[in-house]
Amino acid sequence: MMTATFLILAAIAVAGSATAMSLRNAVHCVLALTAGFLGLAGLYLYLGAQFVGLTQVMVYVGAVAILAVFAIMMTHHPGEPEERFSRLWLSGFIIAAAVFLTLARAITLAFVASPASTTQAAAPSVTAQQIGDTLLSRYVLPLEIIGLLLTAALIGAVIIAMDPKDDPSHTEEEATQ
Amino acid sequence: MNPLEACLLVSALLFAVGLAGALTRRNAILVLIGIELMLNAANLNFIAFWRYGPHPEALTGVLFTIFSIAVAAAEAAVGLALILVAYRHFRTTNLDRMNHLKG
Amino acid sequence: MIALMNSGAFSAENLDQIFVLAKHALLARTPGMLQPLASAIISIVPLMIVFPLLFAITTILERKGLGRMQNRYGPNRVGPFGLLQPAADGIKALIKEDVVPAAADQLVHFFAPVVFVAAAFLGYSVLPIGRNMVLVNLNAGVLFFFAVGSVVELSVFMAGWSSRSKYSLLGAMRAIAQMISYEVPLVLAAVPAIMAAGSLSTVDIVEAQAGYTGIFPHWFLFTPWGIVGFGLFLIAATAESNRSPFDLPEGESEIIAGYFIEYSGFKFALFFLAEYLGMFATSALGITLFLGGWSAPLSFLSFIPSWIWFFTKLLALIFFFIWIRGTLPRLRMDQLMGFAWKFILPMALLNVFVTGLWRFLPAGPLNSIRWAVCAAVLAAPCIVLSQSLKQKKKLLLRTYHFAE
Amino acid sequence: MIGNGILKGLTETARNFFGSYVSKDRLTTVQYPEQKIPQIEASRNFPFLVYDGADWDAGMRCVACQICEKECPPKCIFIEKSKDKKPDAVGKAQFYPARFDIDISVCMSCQICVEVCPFDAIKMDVEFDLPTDNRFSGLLLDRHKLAKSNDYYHQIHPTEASAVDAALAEERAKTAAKAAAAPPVAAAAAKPAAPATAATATSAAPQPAAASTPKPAEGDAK
Repeated sequence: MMTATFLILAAIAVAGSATAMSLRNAVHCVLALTAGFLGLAGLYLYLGAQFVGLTQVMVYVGAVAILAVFAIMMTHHPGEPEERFSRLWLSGFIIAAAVFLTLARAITLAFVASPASTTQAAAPSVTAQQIGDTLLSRYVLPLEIIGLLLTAALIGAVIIAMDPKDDPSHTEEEATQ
Repeated sequence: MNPLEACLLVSALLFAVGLAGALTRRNAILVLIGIELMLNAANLNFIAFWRYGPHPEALTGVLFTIFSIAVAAAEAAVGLALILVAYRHFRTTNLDRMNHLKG
Repeated sequence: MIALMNSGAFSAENLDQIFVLAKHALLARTPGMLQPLASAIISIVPLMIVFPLLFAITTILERKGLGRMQNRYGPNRVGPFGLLQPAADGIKALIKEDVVPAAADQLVHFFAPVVFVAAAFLGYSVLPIGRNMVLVNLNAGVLFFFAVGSVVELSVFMAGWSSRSKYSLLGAMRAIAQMISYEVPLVLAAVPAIMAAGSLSTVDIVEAQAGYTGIFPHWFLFTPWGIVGFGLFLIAATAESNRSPFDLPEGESEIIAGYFIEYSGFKFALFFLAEYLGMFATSALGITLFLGGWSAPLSFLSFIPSWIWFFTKLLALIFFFIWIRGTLPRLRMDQLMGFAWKFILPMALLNVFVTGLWRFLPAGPLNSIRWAVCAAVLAAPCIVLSQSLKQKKKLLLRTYHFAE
Repeated sequence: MIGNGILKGLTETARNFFGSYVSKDRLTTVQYPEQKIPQIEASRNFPFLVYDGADWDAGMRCVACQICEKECPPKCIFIEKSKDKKPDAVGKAQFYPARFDIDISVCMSCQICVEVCPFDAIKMDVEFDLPTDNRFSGLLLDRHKLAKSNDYYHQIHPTEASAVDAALAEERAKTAAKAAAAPPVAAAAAKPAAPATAATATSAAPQPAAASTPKPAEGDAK
């Protein structure tokens, strides 16, 4: 059943993402994106996954949005005119619409068999302890791998983005060339 | 309208919006944002299936989403670093102009 | 309220629960259908009144305290002993013309203080102010607090970027860099308390610190990792709320006023309100995590209502922040970042390790050994790290390479 | 020990904070409108014109030589010479300023006008409480507002005032002696001078002014 809160949250999420993809100014896009992410986090909370909703807010709104904004600040080249869409924008929209229609078709077909389920499964209350226990019991290997991956990504991103000028090892090579 | 079906439709819509953005936008950073959106749409699917799936106590959906958020954050960081280096080389983030492969 | 009056039993128990009973009395009166909405409003409204009032009191406390520390009086013109100064400031902020720069981005410029204040207020929903006086008992309360805290950086950027002025952008970038690099240690400094209490919910954390041995409470502060954790938490909290030694983003002497330079009138006052609310929220979280929330410091003092203890501890922490502001000079940007990544973060990680160690070492009679081991494990690296922080290398001759 | 610098700082501010409630002499602030810091003698704010005797108009020492107007760096002095003459502090017939304005919103109280004034007519005042409700005319002080008596001068700068008075008295004595030593020459010079001025005088008023100037000169000399 489509409760009002679900509709509002879904609307915020989709509207935020849609405006994020359509605005001219890149920074406005990122701000609209954060609205979309907040709507999505609301959806997670509505679906009962409290821990995931809060992590989503913390990781995406707190970190990825700021990262994107910093990237925009560093690559903002005031000179060039800011056209929004690349030349072949129409085909892009057509492909996206096609993908959406096929997905929607598949979803509606899958559910045409089962009637609107009246039995409303009670929201399973997930506590942080349960997540912690399963994380460290069944999923301990992925947890360690994720830790490793995040450290690698952290150091990798810094090395990639480091400016060759301040990197001491770089300057000798250029000097010798 | 089954609530699971509603969630799936919303995530499909989000996925389509992200895909449209990724395909049509000219600025490299906004393409990356489009990909982030597609990732988020997938996360929404996981949570929907966990919530309305057969046995939610297994917490697979929730944990998969947590790992997926972590990977997406790492991917965003490295992606933006790559964009910065590309900007430093090409002096523009306009994807249409990054078409020559000279080193 | 009438139910309360005729009960007449103004025992400690009733006084402690006075607000809870008042709320129930009010709720009993509202019609059934409106009950959830009314209970939410009844809880939210006092919060929205008490903490801005505390903000007003703190502005006067701060200016008089700083004055007294510098051998001068501080404001004493408006009202007796200057106590009406916040009212004067408030009216001034309301009357001042709200100048929006022409080149500013109207929408984002308007929404920045709104988001800032909203995020600041949201943080209070999970903080237990008294015995069963918490607005929302979230299972992952502390995580909610930090999630809302991270939204603040975005609003700082919105403010800095939308005013389209070099100083505000510079201030915003400095503020965000500082807030991000101090949010990691803030979360890590909170982790030991969560580990010891075994739950993310703030109410459980306060419960874990209840109880007294003899007259001394079981606060997390009185453990080796608690002292270091609380110290790191306070340092990170000062940096997170852009105060005193870390107030580089709004360094008045350098870049005028940081990210809220292009704001005037009420929006400027909103930024100040949000900043102080952020400071109260983080110090209230510090109280919940390390100082036993609303529990009395000594067992025989627990007849005093719980919310009075919470606010006395909050005022004590506020005075500590003012005291630090009156004493320490401002840190340079590189010192600030170096301090965060080279000293606070390693110490916070070590502190998490020591909390684990503390948990698995035998308690009971061998407690003093546990204390000694943990204290040693913490003290040695602390000294080594601080030595490495001292600038050993001689500063090179300053070579000016102009815009090459 | 690490952090002992911070601890020392904290104890210092704590001692100030609690000490200020204990001993009041720690607090050095002066509550301005109620209490005032005693005036240091060498302090200065805006210039004023000194006049001797009771009547500010006649006793004004200024002879409108306009040196100060020329010397003033921010050009905030404006003088209009008078047509007729009046005896100055020393008794010699001199012009006097019909109009003497100082724009104290421009004046930077650099005291150059005082240094260049040959007649000690302009001195620096110490009055700094000069709020006015009108930004332009309120801050443009005319001759009347600028004129202040010599004993006020003694009040604010006693040593300097007495030195100036001593110099003036000596000068008066010198001119009196000169006037006494050469009265016959002066009388002869005065007679031909008088008709000459009568002949050249164009405006109607020279007769009384010319007549009035010689008489007080003799009076002073006796």
